[in-house]
Amino acid sequence: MRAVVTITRRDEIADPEGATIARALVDLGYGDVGTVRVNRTVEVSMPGRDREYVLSAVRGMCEKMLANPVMEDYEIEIFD
Amino acid sequence: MRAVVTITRRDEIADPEGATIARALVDLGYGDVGTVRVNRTVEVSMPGRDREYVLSAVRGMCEKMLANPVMEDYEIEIFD
Amino acid sequence: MPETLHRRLGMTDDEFQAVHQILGRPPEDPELAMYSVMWSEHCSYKSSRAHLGSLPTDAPWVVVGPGENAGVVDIGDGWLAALRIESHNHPSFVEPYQGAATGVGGILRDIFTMGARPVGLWNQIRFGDLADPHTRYLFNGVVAGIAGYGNAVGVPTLGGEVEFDPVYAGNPLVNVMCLGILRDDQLVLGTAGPPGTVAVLLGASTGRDGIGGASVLASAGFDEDAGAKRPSVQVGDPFEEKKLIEACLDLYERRLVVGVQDLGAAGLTCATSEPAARAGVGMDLNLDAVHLREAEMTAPEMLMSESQERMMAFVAPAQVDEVLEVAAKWEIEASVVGTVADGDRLRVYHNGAQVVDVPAASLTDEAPILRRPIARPDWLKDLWNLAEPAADVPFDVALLALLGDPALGDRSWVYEQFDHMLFLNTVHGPGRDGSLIRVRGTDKGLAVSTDGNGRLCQLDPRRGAERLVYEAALNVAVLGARPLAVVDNLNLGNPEKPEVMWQFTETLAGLGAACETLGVPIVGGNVSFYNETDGHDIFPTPVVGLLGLAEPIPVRPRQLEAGMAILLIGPAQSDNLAGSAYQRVVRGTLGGRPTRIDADEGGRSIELAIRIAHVVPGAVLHDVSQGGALIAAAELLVAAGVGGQVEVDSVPGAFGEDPHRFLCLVPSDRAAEVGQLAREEGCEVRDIGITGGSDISIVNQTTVEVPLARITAVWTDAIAAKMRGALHE
Amino acid sequence: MTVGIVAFPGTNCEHDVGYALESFGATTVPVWHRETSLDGLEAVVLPGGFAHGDYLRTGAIARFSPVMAAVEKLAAEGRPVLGICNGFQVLCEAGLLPGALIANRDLRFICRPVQLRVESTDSILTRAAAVGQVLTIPLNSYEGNYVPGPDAPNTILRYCEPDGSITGRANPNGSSGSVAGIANQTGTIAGLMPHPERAIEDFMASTDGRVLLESFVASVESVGVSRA
Ligand SMILES: Nc1ncnc2c1ncn2[C@@H]1O[C@H](COP(=O)(O)OP(=O)(O)O)[C@@H](O)[C@H]1O
Ligand SMILES: [Mg+2]
Repeated sequence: MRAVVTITRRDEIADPEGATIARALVDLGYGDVGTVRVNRTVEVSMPGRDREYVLSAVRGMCEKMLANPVMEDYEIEIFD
Repeated sequence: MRAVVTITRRDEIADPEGATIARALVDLGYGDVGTVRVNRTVEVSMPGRDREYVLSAVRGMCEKMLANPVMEDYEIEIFD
Repeated sequence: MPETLHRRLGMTDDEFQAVHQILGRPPEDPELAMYSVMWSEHCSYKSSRAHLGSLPTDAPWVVVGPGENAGVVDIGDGWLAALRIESHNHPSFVEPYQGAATGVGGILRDIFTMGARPVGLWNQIRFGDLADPHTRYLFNGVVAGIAGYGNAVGVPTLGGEVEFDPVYAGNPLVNVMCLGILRDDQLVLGTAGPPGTVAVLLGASTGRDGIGGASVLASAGFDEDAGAKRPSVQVGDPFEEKKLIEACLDLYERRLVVGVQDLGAAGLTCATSEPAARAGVGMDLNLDAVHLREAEMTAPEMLMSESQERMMAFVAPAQVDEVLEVAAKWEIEASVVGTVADGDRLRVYHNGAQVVDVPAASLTDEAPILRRPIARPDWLKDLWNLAEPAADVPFDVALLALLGDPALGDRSWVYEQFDHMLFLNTVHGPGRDGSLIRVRGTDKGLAVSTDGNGRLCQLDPRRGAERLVYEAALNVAVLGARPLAVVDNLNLGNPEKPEVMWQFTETLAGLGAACETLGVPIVGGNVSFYNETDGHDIFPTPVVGLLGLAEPIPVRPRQLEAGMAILLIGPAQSDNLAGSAYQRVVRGTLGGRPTRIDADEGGRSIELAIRIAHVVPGAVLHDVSQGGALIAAAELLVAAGVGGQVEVDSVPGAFGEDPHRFLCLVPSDRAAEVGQLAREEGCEVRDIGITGGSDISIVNQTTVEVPLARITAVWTDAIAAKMRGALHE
Repeated sequence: MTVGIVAFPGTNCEHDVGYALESFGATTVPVWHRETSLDGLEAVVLPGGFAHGDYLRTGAIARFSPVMAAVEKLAAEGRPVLGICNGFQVLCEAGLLPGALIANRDLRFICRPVQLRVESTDSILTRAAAVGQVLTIPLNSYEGNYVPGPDAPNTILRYCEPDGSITGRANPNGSSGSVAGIANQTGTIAGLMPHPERAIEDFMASTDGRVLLESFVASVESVGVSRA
């Protein structure tokens, strides 16, 4: 099993990377770009474990380490 | 319209960050973690543009800037 | 089929035949893989080796000369300094961030392989025109890569050079230099030790990174099908390297290793064959013990992999356990992968079977030595006779143009991205002529200057190379340091062209002669050929890294203030503008024949600069190089935020770059004292101005005043304004 | 009185901080991140560097190193805990200080001296300084852009102009409220992005780091005295 965690920074928290990319895209000729946000995904494989197990383990990892509760939310998807 | 680009580093390219997180998760007690890969998503909003237009513009952005063709692949999804 | 395989690996039919002859049978694939990387231009120096012997490499203070991973010199009081320079040009073009980052990683390993702690990094980077978006992308990525790796690995980046010229647009140059220091009883060499010694592979796991990087990427030019040749990009991991540095230094401290070799180009192949050849022994290497990142790698892949952050330690059997404990303490992986054997054979085992059996030294010593044809370029005469425009722009216009040029203006956009203060030893970091760090526990300082000038060398590679050596020497002299040793990095075009080989041999002749007259040995270097795109070669671009020793460290020069005399010291200015920044920026030309060095005058200027730095406290010294005397003065004034008046007699007088000249700024009442010192050393001094006011006034037949604020704005924007919003990803 | 200097794999300023504190009279001992006890130490410093390569987020992995439980315990006893640069990031990740640090506004690493204004002297780091005092201290970070948590932090240092005024231009990294350093409510835990140890000797860019490190050493001494 494989979990893909998408970690998104809350809207109210600055995203310097997104802002810089947005500026650079406009410079590159994409004048109609609105906002850009950059997020990270962390893909965790847990071979030989079932869905339930992986979901709960990965939720634990997110709470403890993968996401920072001060500024981030996360979403978990599980794949075979 | 809003495009979400998922940029993934090719499998054969080293991912030291993923490897370090994997070791840290094992240290944290998740001994059954296999590999970890870290990727990025870039969310680009182009207000008032249609699906076709956004798809082709964002494809151009990926080729030119968002993804690095020598080490990354990308996938584009379009949302309303 | 082997015949087609060897060509795919970049080997000629002759080379394949030579391997066949050495082995007395056709090589197996893994064997061919090993020869292809070790006999590549990058690893074997086959085009250059026949010529390198002419360089002066000896001096009483040289402990290790060229041939080892780094040069080592004695700096007294029981301390040694190790230095080395390398290029990472092609990888940085393919992927600027990772290319530059892994260049830094590689040069660091060359230094801590010698037993030294790396204490400083320098970089010399050259790109096309910043108006071009792709150039901005490359420049931004390279600087970010150097910063990303150097800062995180915890070694300060203390200086460097940056140049822009369209000739580098398709082939940027990224050179990196590293300095390390060590106690004299801690020197470690890249030797395998006696039979029975155990080979322990330390650090990152081995993946399919950069397979054939040395043979294919670093030893051929770029053309349209470059994409097809691109091996996978190597990704640097400064965190792994940081742990590896600490682990290795810990191993040396405990005296647990017989020898050490880093894994750079040609990976495991190089790290087994070279130490075995140096020790005159054989080696058994067991690939099944190598810790891998990717499953099911083939033997050729493992032997050629250029995965980063790996080291091979050679350890006496009784000490292997302790070595593994030290590795565990620093949280790095370690595998026992081989044993030094009697005889001279390098044998490799994979999946339990022997897959390689070759004489170890044949990989390193029997590489072909080519004597490529040499011819002076026909176009040179035309360049020397180039007609210059008759009319020149006003001095103030030229001044602003030059100070607004990205190669001459404020480069803090570059160096503020580098940690240049770590270790608390940086007396002079980037932003001055050279860098100077203190050696704690002594009163010594180590100064480094790195200098290159492709345009000068395009016009006359021999004179250009000589000039670089003397310029670097004067750069450390103005910090109060005496030249001690040189490393060089020769970046050139395609050596299959006789003109490029001529540029190469002329460059060597110039380097050798200048180091000879200066009495400074060359303790290491690197040759990077095939810097060409679509058949166009770059300018011959040798880069010199010069180490100097200051003893004691002079007191820090005072802040520039109003009322200081501006003295120009050194030989009178000729009317030569060949290869100058003035030609490039103001006239848009490149032509003429550069002024030669004058070893006597050069030596006197160096002696005088050292003396003033030590005996005239508060004197501000700055050598005259790119842009000439007026620019040198303006740089000091702008950086200090103080105006001044500068007299110039002519355009070459203001902007000419003739060698051996430097500025000395002292309170007016001490100018006579400097004059006296200059007379004693036999140097000329001219009083060309005075500091003060809020303008820079250029005094010729008439006086033009340019507000300092205006100059400062132009200078500050030289790079920063062009790079606003640039991205490295 | 002994100060522990914590090093994680990837930390690189531990020797610099040790050297600096010793020059102000402290005794320091290195503490490797695998240690589980800080018994016998009056205080700890988490120095700068790139703990665990700064992978995932700065400080995110370091925060789970075995030593951190002991650091939390020491902090709970009111003993001085100082985080410099990467150490500040670790303290935020660990929840010992509020907020988080993200990438600089211009997405570039910044290594240069900056001006700081002292906002409060109620902390282990600023007790010997004066409110309003302007200090020149080198910054050295890629992720120095402070993001507050739900509550306003107890700010002790802010980026400022040479004359002490707080402006956008003087804010090098986009930090919310120009925050350069903060403390917990009682002032016993402090963190800052700039490096005071890089401004202590005459050949350095400035010597203004002294007042901060002297404050810290004095704070450690007073803990020693009150425990004696
Ligand atoms: N790529 C770079 N990395 C670090 N520092 C640099 C770089 N390029 C230029 N600098 C710094 O900018 C200053 C000016 O460089 P330069 O004009 O080439 O010096 P000089 O002409 O005296 O040899 C030097 O202190 C140099 O170290
Ligand atoms: Mg100079």
